[in-house]
Amino acid sequence: MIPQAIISQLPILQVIVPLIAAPFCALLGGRNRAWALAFAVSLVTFAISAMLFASTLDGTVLSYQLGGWAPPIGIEYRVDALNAFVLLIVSGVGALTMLYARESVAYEIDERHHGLFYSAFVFCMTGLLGVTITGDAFNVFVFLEISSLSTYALVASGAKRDRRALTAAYNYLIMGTIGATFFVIGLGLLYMITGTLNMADLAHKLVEHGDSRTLRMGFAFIVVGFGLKLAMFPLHLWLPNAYTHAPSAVSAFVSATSTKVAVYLMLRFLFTVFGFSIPFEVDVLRTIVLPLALIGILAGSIVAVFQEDLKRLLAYSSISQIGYMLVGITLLTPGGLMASIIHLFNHAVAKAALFMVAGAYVMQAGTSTISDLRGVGRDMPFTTAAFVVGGLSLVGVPMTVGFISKWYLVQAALEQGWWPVAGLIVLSSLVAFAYVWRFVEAAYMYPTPDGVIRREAPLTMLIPMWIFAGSSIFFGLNASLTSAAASRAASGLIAASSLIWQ
Amino acid sequence: MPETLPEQVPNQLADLLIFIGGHYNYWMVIVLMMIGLYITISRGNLVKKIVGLNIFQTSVFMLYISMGKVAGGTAPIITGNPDEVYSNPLPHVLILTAIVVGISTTALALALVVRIREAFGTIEEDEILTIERDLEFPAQEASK
Amino acid sequence: MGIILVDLMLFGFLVLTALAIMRLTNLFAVTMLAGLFSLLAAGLFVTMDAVDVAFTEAAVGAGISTVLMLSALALTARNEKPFVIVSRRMAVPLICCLVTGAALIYGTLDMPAFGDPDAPVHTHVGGEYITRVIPDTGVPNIVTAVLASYRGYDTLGETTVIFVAAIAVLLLIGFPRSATRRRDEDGSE
Amino acid sequence: MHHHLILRVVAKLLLPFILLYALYVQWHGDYGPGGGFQAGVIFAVGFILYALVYGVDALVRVVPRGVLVGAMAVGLLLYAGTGVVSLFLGLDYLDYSRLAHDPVHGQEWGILLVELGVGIAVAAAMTAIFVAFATREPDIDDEDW
Amino acid sequence: MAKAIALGIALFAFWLTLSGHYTLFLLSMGVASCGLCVYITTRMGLIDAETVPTQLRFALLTYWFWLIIEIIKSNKDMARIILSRKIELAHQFVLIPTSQQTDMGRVIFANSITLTPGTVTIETAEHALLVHAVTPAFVPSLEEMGRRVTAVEGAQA
Amino acid sequence: MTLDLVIQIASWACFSIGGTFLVIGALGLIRLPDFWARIHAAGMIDTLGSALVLAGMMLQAGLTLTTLKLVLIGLFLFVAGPTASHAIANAAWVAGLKPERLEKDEGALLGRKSS
Amino acid sequence: MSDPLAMFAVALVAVFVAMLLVIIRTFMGPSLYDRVLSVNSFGTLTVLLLGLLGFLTGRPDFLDIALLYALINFVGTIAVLKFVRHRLLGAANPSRDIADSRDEIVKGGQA
Amino acid sequence: MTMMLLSTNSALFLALFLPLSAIVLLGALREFPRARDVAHVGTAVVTFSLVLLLLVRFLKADIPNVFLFEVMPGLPINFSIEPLGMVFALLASGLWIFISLYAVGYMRANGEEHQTRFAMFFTLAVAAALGIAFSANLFTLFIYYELLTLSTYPLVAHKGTPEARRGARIYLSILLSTSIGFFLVAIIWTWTVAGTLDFAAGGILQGHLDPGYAPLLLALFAFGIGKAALMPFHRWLPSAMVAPAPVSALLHAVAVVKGGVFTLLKVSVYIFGTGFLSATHAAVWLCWVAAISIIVAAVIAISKDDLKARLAYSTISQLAYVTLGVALANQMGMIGSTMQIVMHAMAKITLFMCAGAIYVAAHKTKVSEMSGLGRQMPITFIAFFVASLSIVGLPPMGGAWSKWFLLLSAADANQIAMIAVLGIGSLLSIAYLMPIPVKALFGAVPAGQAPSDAHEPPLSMLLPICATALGCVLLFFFANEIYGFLLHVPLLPPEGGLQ
Ligand code: NA
Ligand code: NA
Repeated sequence: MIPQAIISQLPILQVIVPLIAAPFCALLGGRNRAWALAFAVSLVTFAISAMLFASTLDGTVLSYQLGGWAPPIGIEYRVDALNAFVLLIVSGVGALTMLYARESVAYEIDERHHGLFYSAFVFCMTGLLGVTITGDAFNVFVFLEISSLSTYALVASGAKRDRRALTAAYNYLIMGTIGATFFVIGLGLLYMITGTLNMADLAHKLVEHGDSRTLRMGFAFIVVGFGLKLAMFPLHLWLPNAYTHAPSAVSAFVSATSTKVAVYLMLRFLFTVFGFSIPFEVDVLRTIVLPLALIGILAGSIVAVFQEDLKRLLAYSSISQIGYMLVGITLLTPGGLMASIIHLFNHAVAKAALFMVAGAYVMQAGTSTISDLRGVGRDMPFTTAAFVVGGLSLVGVPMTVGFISKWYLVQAALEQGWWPVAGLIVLSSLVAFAYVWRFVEAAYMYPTPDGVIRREAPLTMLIPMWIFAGSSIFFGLNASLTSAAASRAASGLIAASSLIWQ
Repeated sequence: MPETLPEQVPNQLADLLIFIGGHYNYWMVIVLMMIGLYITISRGNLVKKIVGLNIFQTSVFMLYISMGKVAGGTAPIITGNPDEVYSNPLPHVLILTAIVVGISTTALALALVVRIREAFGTIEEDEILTIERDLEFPAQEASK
Repeated sequence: MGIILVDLMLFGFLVLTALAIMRLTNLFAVTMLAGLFSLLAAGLFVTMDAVDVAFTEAAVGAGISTVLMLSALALTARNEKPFVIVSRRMAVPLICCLVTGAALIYGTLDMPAFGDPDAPVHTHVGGEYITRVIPDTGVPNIVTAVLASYRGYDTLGETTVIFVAAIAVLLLIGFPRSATRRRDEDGSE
Repeated sequence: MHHHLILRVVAKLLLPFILLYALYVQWHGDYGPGGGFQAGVIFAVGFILYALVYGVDALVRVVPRGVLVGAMAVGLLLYAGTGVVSLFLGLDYLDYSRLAHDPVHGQEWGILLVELGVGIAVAAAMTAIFVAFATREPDIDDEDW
Repeated sequence: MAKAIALGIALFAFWLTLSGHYTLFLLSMGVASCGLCVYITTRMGLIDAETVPTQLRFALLTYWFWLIIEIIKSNKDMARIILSRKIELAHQFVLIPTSQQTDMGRVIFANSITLTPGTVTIETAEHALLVHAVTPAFVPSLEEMGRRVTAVEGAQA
Repeated sequence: MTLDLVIQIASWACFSIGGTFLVIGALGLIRLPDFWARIHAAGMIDTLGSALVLAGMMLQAGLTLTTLKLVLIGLFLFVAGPTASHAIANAAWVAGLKPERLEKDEGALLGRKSS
Repeated sequence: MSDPLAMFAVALVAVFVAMLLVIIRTFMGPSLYDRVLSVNSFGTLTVLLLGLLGFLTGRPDFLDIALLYALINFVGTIAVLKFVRHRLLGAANPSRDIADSRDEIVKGGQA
Repeated sequence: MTMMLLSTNSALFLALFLPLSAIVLLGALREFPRARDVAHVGTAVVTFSLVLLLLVRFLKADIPNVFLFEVMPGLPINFSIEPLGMVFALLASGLWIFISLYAVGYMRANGEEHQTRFAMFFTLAVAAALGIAFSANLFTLFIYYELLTLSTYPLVAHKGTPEARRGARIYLSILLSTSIGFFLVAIIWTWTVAGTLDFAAGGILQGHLDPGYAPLLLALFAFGIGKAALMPFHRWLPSAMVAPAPVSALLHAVAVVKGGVFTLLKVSVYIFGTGFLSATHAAVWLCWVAAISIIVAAVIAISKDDLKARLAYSTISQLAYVTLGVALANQMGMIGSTMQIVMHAMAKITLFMCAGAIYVAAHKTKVSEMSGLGRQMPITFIAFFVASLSIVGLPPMGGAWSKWFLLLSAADANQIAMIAVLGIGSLLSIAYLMPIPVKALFGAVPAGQAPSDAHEPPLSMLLPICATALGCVLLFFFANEIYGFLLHVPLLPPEGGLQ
């Protein structure tokens, strides 16, 4: 059906198709044309990642040599079960948020900006895809910056609604750039002792190299760098404002993808590149990252409880949820990894839905302040129902994806005998209940204030929102596909590392 | 310090000097980096922060370029001389890319600062924070 | 040895410049010094054989950075608010930087010596470019060959970055100010 | 018209040389330091000099915004498109081997093409960024500023 | 048109100086590049007597020679001031009348003033230059300089 | 052989005299009391100092393309250098930067113009 | 005496000493114009430094960088002028002219 | 004939999903209140018939097994039938008929808003209870357990007043936090050590769980199953009293608390195994916690003047009997507990329906105001009296049997103290329940209170009240059947050994 020639080129098409389309978005200008192109391209991109996902599910690893140069001389694309999964998340979320964006962006962004806005949006997706798919460590930096720069611009374009978007974008820029620079420093140290930038080759050379202080610091800097990008507590300070003040479509897309990609990178470097060949790596993870992740889980949820703004509430919740993923990583067991990876997906799905809901409120009710949204459950029943689904998923109630994540995570913690960790995870989901329910109650249990008229969100917003909400239920009821993918990805990572499991 | 580490700390003065000679470069770079980082995170002026970030990044570039240097080598442009020793071109390539990223980031950051100045009337972090706090708690603003 | 002295000299200037930038509150002067920093960096790159990098730093530092910075200052402010010494504001960043710096210095202890021809950097991929660049591409400037061919994909990314930056700047300030200003104010009410 | 007389005359004198120097850097990237990016920056510096001396409006008349954005896109697409040509020639992305009769020349051509793309994109992008800054009008009184 | 061609030729000479690689490809690129530069300069409206001072010929060379001597002299004087134990300054802001007919002439004059240390052109007006001199001793030679520049300018006829 | 020696001596001279002027100019930047004096010291660096050093390099390079490029550098420096100095002086003037001591009164200056 | 490296080294030392002094002035200021002035001089010195380094390392063909500086270093300085005089870098019509300047001469003289 | 038409698996499937699909129907009928109410009661009747059909098949040893899908590898959604589940299903679906009928009357008489929403979530809650009853593994049970929690929230918060919101918030947060905080952890722990969550005869933990950890795991279960309202996690039950009376009945009698203690029972029998529990003495501490709950809740009940609050504490006390039976960990205990579930359900539903009737008819909620009210509404108060007797455990009411079996169990377990607790508990229950009907029927109207013109509630309310009161009496006579049925509960692994 599809020529073999195209199939073998899928890895590059995954990135190059949106990359080539994005400039055209800028040239097309006017709302509908730029949007249509962006949407069409995101669909194609999603189709490509679906094909890649299908072809790596059996454990195949695709390698693509850019410029025809064999690695490590040239840059390599390497697709395995893990990053095919992440690619699928990014492009899927991208396609659906693009659909959602049509109305939302029309409301939140001036029409004359649309061309540039959608161009930046597509570039953001391109960058994330490029980061995910590449097998070359420096190429990671380049594409990370593509996505970061476009994200800063996208966040800042929320200034039409609230000028704080500007400062949010600025802080994000400073922190993000420091993070990227830390990564570059770490990578430099690694390069210095190995002479290579290809991840697979790096891994190989690092094992040969053995322990050294340079390697240790390379490790530390890369962890901190990604920590900044993925908003690890206490490096998260940029996140709440950025997610709160960004345009809704951007909040939905970025919250569901960019920290996830950073987590992916963390996984990729920890396991594939460093592979825990020296004890220092395990020590750092267990003595520094783990406590921070736990604090982040709890602090994020607790702070979320006290937020007045729905989007900010969701942003703090993200900090907490990122903590879950980190905890799963620090367990250093197949179960823990699998929990992290599956939560990557589950959280993306739920958060995308939730931010889409918040965006629908912004558009239809003109606010995302919880107290102003009283009674919205009756005025916007479908939108608010999607919130309930997504919110329950954050809590980890059965029949939602959040439950699946929590199940695997607690199980992995118990397998290791980490009782307090399991307890903390559980405790934080109770706090999550508190912040989710605050809004649910406001939405359903209070009357609509007098004189407030709110209409249900348009279909182009409801459909993507409910695809995510529906997915949170579907994959909460039937996690076999996601857990198979996560399990495959986790075992791939474990196999690549030097960890020995009894 | 684990015993498995190679013994690097020299115990004789000559070794020490050689060691310093081989590493002073990195240390200077680190000092520069930290000054840049310090400016970035300690200053409240948004433009100053960007300048600090530039210093930080430029110093990282120096770190990379230091790696590429070969003693007695020359710039990696092939000459007629077959015995020529060349410094490593790869770090140069990487840093060229990084410079571009750096100037792009700077341009974007400056554009943001311009907008912030227009929206808040200041580019000092603490003043902006005050304004934002007032936005968040309008009641207090009213009472002021 | 001579080149080491040149190096040290340049580093000394760089450190002084950086410190002066930290201390000065006149943003205009800071901009001038940032230009100076870039000049010095370019000189340093030349001493370390990175002529392409020096060239780029020169073009960017002398040509673009200063002008952009000045145009931004014209639209914002020319003075920094005098730096108030508040322990909260001093201590945390200082500790952060000291820790980071200490970590890096710790990391240097096992680094190959500066200029060591047997360092892994030179014996692995880097060295290979030097030997195969002419037979592969016929381009004598190895940096160009690596940049545009062996790692041409990075450069595509780099071009994309600058494109994105331009898009972003246009999105932010590429339209008449009065309109954006009005929107900001409306939004914040 | 005696304002900045010296600047105007000197700029007139130097501008063509700056622009040509940029192009020199563009085409000699294979042999000496420099290449597309540096060329693009220098070219943009030429434009900036023009704007500094003759006013940014004059620059916008020479290169309207639309042209700038278009040139940015053309540059980027020239680069990306070269890679796509490789795909159509049955090679991996950005593999230039079949752009000429033999692989080595193919590489040379490929490098020239993509460098040209970089040069165009960078020159246009840098100029566009400058124009964006320079055309914005401050609302700040000189006393406040 | 003639000016444009002249500029193109000058540019191509510049190209040849820079290039050092005289292959067919690079030479044709050189021609194309010069063409592009001329096009852009034309578009910018810069092609006139100032961009392409074809009128200034050998007279300029002799002027240059004279100027170099002046530069050396004033450098020496300036060095003396700097190295003297007690620095003696007597700032002068002087308006120097100009007799040049063209902008080019005025600019040559103004820049020559600046090139000789001790004096610097601050501002240009229609028939005068505002000059700063570090001591009055530097001022008198400027009159001769102005005459010579006017002479060079006159040589075009 | 003799020519070579002459060139060696000439370039030594160029480098050392040029270098000296560079240092004196820079010293002037430090020693002179105000901006209006320092701008002339800077002029020394831009003019004779750099010209001589460039000349020294030209002598060393001989009749090559390198020399031509050095000539170009010199040319550009001689066109751009004073322009830059003028620009700075102009800016300082417009900003109202005043010398430490102004010896002659303004009337005399204006009178000189009319004479 | 005939070792070319020695003379380059001498020139280099001179350039460095000059650089050091210039940089000190840059830090000391006190006025902006002092700083601009010294940075501009530093640019000139850098052009020389780059040329000398090229000779010293045996690759004088890298004069391109020096040439670049010579060509564009003054762009920054002109930007400064525009900045000081009109604040807006893109302004086409100067807001002040020499008539004002002449008034200022008088004022300056009385100060 | 029906056997031909409907396989047992299909019947089970229908029993589980018919109520769920009825929700859609109820929603569709929002504009037609009469049709909606008929559909509601009809669904209850049909569901009960299906459960009866299942009972018939079960008695013929035709045991169905419905597998839906795997949520995670090794964790399927799976349904089957065993005696305990059967009892609970019969109880829930049977009482649903009465309560739905009663609810129709109550809601109309009270003119409540959002009746459709009410009916929908009510149905959902019963569907969830049936899911709990028929779950074949702990995982499935947990999902339905949480569904039950969520579906009852809108019912509790039905009135939407600030105190309704507050009560409902407490209700939901305690139930969710205990279930996620303890119950889920216990489940995952079980899964981690045993590798399965299937309910199996004799339990699945023996040989997998270090006996030293058994009390801890049991504690996680006992407190995690917050619906069992074991002290100190009982606060939700009094908080939920803000709900309309039919909801209270649902909570106390039909679905929620019964679902809780039933889950606890099922965990002790099929996860731990009574043998494992008694051998390891893992549950001894639980006896004491239950005992404290019995006494303390009863004492609090005495002090409450609000009728529904008093009934709520009564429930806490009475349910602790079930927990006590579980903790005693022997066959008599299991039987006594199950019977207590049934008997208490029948009695408590009566009491709550009476309370609702009193509220509808006389708008009275305080015990102190009800003196003499029995003369206006004698049938209601007689029913109240009958049910109270059953709670206390006096013949000829069903409650007598459950107390009896629990006494036997305590004796079997040599827990003399528990015998005393049971006795004291009954005495206290006399103290908090009996005065109400007695004063209402024979007492004088309080001074200064105008004699109300209250009368018996509408027929749709009165009939269910009479029916369930009668049920309390009937259960006394049919207890033997239940006992015989419960003897089928497998307490030992099939082959008497463990794998
Ligand atoms: Na002069
Ligand atoms: Na001068």
